Amino acid sequence: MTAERKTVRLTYREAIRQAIREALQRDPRVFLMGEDVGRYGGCFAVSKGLLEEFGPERIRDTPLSESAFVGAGIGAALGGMRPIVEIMTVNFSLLALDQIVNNAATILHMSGGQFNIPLVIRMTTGAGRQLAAQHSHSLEGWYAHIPGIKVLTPATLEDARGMLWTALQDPDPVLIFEHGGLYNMEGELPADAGAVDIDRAAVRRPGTDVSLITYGGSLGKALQAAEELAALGIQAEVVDLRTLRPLDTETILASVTRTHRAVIIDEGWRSGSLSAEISARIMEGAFYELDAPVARVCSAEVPIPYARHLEEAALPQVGTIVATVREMMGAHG
Amino acid sequence: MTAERKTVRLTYREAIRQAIREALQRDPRVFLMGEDVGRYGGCFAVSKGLLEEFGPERIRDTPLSESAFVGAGIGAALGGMRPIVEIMTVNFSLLALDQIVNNAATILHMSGGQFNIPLVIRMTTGAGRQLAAQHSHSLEGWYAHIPGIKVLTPATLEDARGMLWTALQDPDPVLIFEHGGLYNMEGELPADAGAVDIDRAAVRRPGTDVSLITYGGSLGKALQAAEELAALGIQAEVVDLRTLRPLDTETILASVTRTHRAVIIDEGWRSGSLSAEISARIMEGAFYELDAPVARVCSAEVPIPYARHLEEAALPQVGTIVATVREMMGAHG
Amino acid sequence: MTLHPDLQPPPLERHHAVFLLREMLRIRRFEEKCAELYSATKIRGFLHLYIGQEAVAVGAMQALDAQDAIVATYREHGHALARGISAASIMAEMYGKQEGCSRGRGGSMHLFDAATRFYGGNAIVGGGLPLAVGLALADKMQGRPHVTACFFGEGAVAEGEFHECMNLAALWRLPVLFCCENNLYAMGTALQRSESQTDLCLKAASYEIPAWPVDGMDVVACEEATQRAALAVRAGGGPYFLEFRTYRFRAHSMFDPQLYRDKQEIEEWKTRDPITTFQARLRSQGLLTDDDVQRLEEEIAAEIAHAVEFAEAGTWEPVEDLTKFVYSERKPA
Amino acid sequence: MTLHPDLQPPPLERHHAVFLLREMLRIRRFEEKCAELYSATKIRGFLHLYIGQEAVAVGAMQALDAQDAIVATYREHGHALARGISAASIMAEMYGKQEGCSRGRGGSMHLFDAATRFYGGNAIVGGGLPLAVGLALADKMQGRPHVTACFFGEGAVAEGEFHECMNLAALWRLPVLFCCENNLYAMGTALQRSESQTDLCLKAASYEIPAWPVDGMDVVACEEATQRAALAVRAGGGPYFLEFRTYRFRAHSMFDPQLYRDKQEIEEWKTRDPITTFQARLRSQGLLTDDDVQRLEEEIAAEIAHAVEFAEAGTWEPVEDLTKFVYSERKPA
Ligand SMILES: Cc1ncc(C[n+]2csc(CCOP(=O)(O)OP(=O)(O)O)c2C)c(N)n1
Ligand SMILES: Cc1ncc(C[n+]2csc(CCOP(=O)(O)OP(=O)(O)O)c2C)c(N)n1
Ligand SMILES: [Mg+2]
Ligand SMILES: [Mg+2]
Repeated sequence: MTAERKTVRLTYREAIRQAIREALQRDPRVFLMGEDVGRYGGCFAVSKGLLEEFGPERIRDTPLSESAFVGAGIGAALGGMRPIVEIMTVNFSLLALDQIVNNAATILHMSGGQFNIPLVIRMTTGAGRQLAAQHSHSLEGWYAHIPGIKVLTPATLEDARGMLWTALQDPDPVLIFEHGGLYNMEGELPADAGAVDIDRAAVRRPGTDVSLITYGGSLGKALQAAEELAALGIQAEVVDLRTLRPLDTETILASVTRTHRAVIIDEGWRSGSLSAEISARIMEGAFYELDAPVARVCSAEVPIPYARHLEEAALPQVGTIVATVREMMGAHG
Repeated sequence: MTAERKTVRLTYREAIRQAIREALQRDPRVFLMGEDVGRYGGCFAVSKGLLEEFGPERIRDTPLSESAFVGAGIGAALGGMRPIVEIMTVNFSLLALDQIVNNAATILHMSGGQFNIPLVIRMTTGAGRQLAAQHSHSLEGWYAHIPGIKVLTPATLEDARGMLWTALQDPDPVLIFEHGGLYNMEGELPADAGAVDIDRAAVRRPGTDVSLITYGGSLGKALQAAEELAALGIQAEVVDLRTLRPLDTETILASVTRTHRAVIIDEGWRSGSLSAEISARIMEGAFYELDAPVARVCSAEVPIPYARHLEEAALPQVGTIVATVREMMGAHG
Repeated sequence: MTLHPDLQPPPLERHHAVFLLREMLRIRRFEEKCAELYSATKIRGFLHLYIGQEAVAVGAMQALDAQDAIVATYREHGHALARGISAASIMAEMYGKQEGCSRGRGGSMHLFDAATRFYGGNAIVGGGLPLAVGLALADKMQGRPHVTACFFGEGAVAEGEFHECMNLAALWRLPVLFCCENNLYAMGTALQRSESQTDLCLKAASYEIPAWPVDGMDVVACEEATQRAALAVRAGGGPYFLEFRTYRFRAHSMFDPQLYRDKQEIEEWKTRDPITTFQARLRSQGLLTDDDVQRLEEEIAAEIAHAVEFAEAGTWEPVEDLTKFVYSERKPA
Repeated sequence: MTLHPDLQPPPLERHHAVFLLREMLRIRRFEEKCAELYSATKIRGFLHLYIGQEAVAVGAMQALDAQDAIVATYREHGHALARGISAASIMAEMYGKQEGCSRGRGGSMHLFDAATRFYGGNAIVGGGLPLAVGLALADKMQGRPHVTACFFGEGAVAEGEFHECMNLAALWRLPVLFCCENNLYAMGTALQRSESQTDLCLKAASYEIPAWPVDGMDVVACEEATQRAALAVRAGGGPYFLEFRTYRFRAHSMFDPQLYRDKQEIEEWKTRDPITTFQARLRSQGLLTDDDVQRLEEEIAAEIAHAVEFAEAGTWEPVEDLTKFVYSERKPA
């Protein structure tokens, strides 16, 4: 509450745009490339205005050819540039997956350390906007399986603003997943907000009874659930993973050691989602601390349907989180 | 030991070939398509001789274009055929992933049940042959994350022979992962061996002290570890998952309920591998049965290196399994 | 820009001409209603209007038999209507009702209909092409004389999948009719910013696929060209490529401020509106009267009003059925 | 089949001619040794020999400067040697020793060398092309006059990635030299079974990329063609496509029984052996004597003997360093 630090009001979208703009100003090797990042202003209006400011050399509209332009980003990084490649959404990233998995993630290793790849890839992820089965994937957990890349999931304005900076300083490929439901999120941020660490998960709300572990688009739901639980006398701690690879196991285990219970909230389909890995790590690192088995609130195992009521039923919701916690507390509290 | 049922001696490779041959004989809608399945005889010689027997219409060599021919398999299935599409190895399947995830897995659902896709996709998976980072992936766990497809991992001759039959009878897309290290495995099989169920995991060796849960190329290692453990007085039960999606949770939990301890062996990279899902399910379904936290033996989180000693160190080995079980028994037995 | 300029097209027959006009008008009015309903939040998700391009779907569809197959994109209302899927079931689909042609699971981008062999509604650019190749393969292998018509935008030509599919279809001489709707923009990316060679017919030539440009604003030209192309395909000549030169009058989707093109360009193209120009032509040839037009408009208004009523009256699929259609319920014979 | 048949090539200069011969011989003898060592199980994994194609790498490499970049495939021993990576460090790599050019992590398919800008050794067909596009983009954006030469087999032309890359390079006029080594087979698939149009230069034309076929069995033709193409690229003309018509004399890899081609075909091509024909030509022009040849052979034998010794004497990277080079150790300035 000190009046010292000036703040500005802005959206998640604007926070990312500012981060990109400053990166372009700071480092001549940085450029942005992807489908419709320029003349269209970005599919989600993230890069609006940047073409006018930085010109078509540095704000590069690409043809629809995900494999080529993501791979070109890898090559450009090898060639001394600092590319920010935007894949419009995670759904289309499947077309570029070979380049990410077989090149970006392996070349440092296969070359015996000779060639690192300072590349940032941004993409939108998640469901919730009635875009149906082919446009609603949450595959960041998949990417978190791949050694050689880092996976970030900014859930706050501060992280939207700061993670890109940090990612651009990283010598290795970093993937940033922006949840489509967050772009309009608005809030205050210090005017001089800058880089943030990407090594640690964050406790977004302290609590004593149960740890709600989540990331990205589900953080808001977890925080809201924690509010509702507080009204019921249950103090939930909310952990925002922030970085899915490498995972900050320490913060997770510390929280569970405090609360002795955990619910993981993950928009991925339950089976094989990142939530499974978190559960397994708690099993391995805090088994004797647990008062109840770790529970998961994930998406139903169904291609995400268009109809609103079905989509809502398919995704993690505040109500499901609250119910899961209550059952956990009731059954073995 | 009844002399009734005649057996034949054959390899895993031959078992698959016989299964394909019989499918082609049985059903005129069946055909095999993929890179070098015909004139070359199959990259791993699985389809050797089939071109001569069935002709180029039904044994179709495709150009190098994974997305097109896998998608064409989906289309052909929609059009009333029963295609067996071979993707030479899982490593190249990344190029076809969009077709698998966004079409094969979704069309039944997106069409409200109008169009099912009776398609079988086979591919080789796994490491262990010094093929280095781009040719050693174990991504079957990834595929097991996707609702709408089924994922099979035959680890025995019987399953190599029988799973294809069952898969071809399935109305929906089925992926079969053949571990490259198994093709030369030899053994006896009833001459009239046929379809096998794909709904249940199998206990390959009964035991009382610990459950070794595994699949595919790691089954042999788990069985060997069980042998070595038996010599040490530890009776390990070995569960072969067989089908990674949908998982047979019941058999897993029943085993753990008997043994109260579990080690999961999975050639995937540890973080986010299928082993995490198994661990999470045990957490959720048998937490109060556990005498010790579930442990995992997986691949090290590194692109698989070429050099033999490094590759061996990167992959699950019998010694690591034994050591993990011993530590588990010692620490909290 | 007719197919063979030296051949005189037959004089227009009044009945057929009015039918063509009616079909185009149905699409136009239907979509104008959709736009309204989108603003009223009755329709959600992405909505891509076909307005301006009606001549293509209507003209092309005349060349297809009941048993032919169709694959389209997310911009497929026009194709679905012209193919004979009822306006009511399409509208219900966009409402997300279970009376919709995809039971509300697909929405605007995923219209499906088994009765008319309408295989979607694909929202991944280029993603439908392999399906078309496979459908044609199935027809060919089963000796059926059908054609598969595959509609896609010029943006798809940059995707690798387009090339893989052109090659496979040509190599195997499959009965695919590639219908490229070149409306000059892929979202905000003009063709000359996405292709080094903007004459798309030359791409087809490099696969030895016969190709013709067609005036996509002239429904008769579209019909004629498609008739001839379909004839060639049915005669076993392998695939055919048609480039329909057209224009979309509206935004890419409902979220597009159209920063990337001049108002004036749009106005110029509007002078070539396929509906008004065709009306004028028919009037000048004495084939159409004011009364005709009024009658058409009234009939169409009634059809659309009925469609909206039907959709409004439609029911929500029970939430308990959420995971239906992930796998087939029946095992096939 | 020279580039401009009307231009007289300059007479061969003895010193240079002998150099070209020596380079080809080095590759031939080196690989003959590799085959031996493979049988002796000193080398493992996949091993793809370049024997028969030596003129291409040797000829083309003469046109490249020290600062130019190179991207190659798994069949890259020839390119690596011709580029100046020492036989010793390549051999040590194939032994899996840490003295290898990729520290033993890459093996035969993944030779890397920062000093000569040699970016691998890519084992995914087509996977190297986007890297080349990106490297060229980096050079262009940084105003450096370098060329990126990208070698790949004709099999890659069917992959969508090839097309995406041709288009991107042409659209952005990037300094990429596409060097397609058409040896008529992709594993067992003959070109006419993988391409509907087998004249590969026509593919380039459909992107407005200048293209020339080159006699890939004639080292001088290869050198000349590449010189001219590189000149055009360096002059800012954008990419260039060269189709080197060549043949591999050996199996695809060490596991290939070559069922797909006639012995006679191989014998016919062997009469055009790039080394013996060039030797004969030099002799007939009085540029080469028996003594020269003997001296060359001796020098090369010594070089290879030294390489083998070096590899034998090499050391294994400590297993503790297994996970090194997954991420960079340093954070950059
Ligand atoms: C693979 C893929 N990349 C990106 C997108 C996002 N996107 C949707 S439509 C579109 C433009 C497609 O243009 P075009 O093919 O010309 O069809 P039009 O919209 O003009 O009908 C883009 C980029 C997508 N759906 N799929
Ligand atoms: C995407 C992909 N699919 C399949 C393979 C397996 N494969 C390795 S080499 C090869 C043939 C490639 O032929 P070509 O490009 O002509 O090169 P050549 O081997 O003749 O040098 C195949 C199919 C692969 N490595 N990558
Ligand atoms: Mg378009
Ligand atoms: Mg070849």
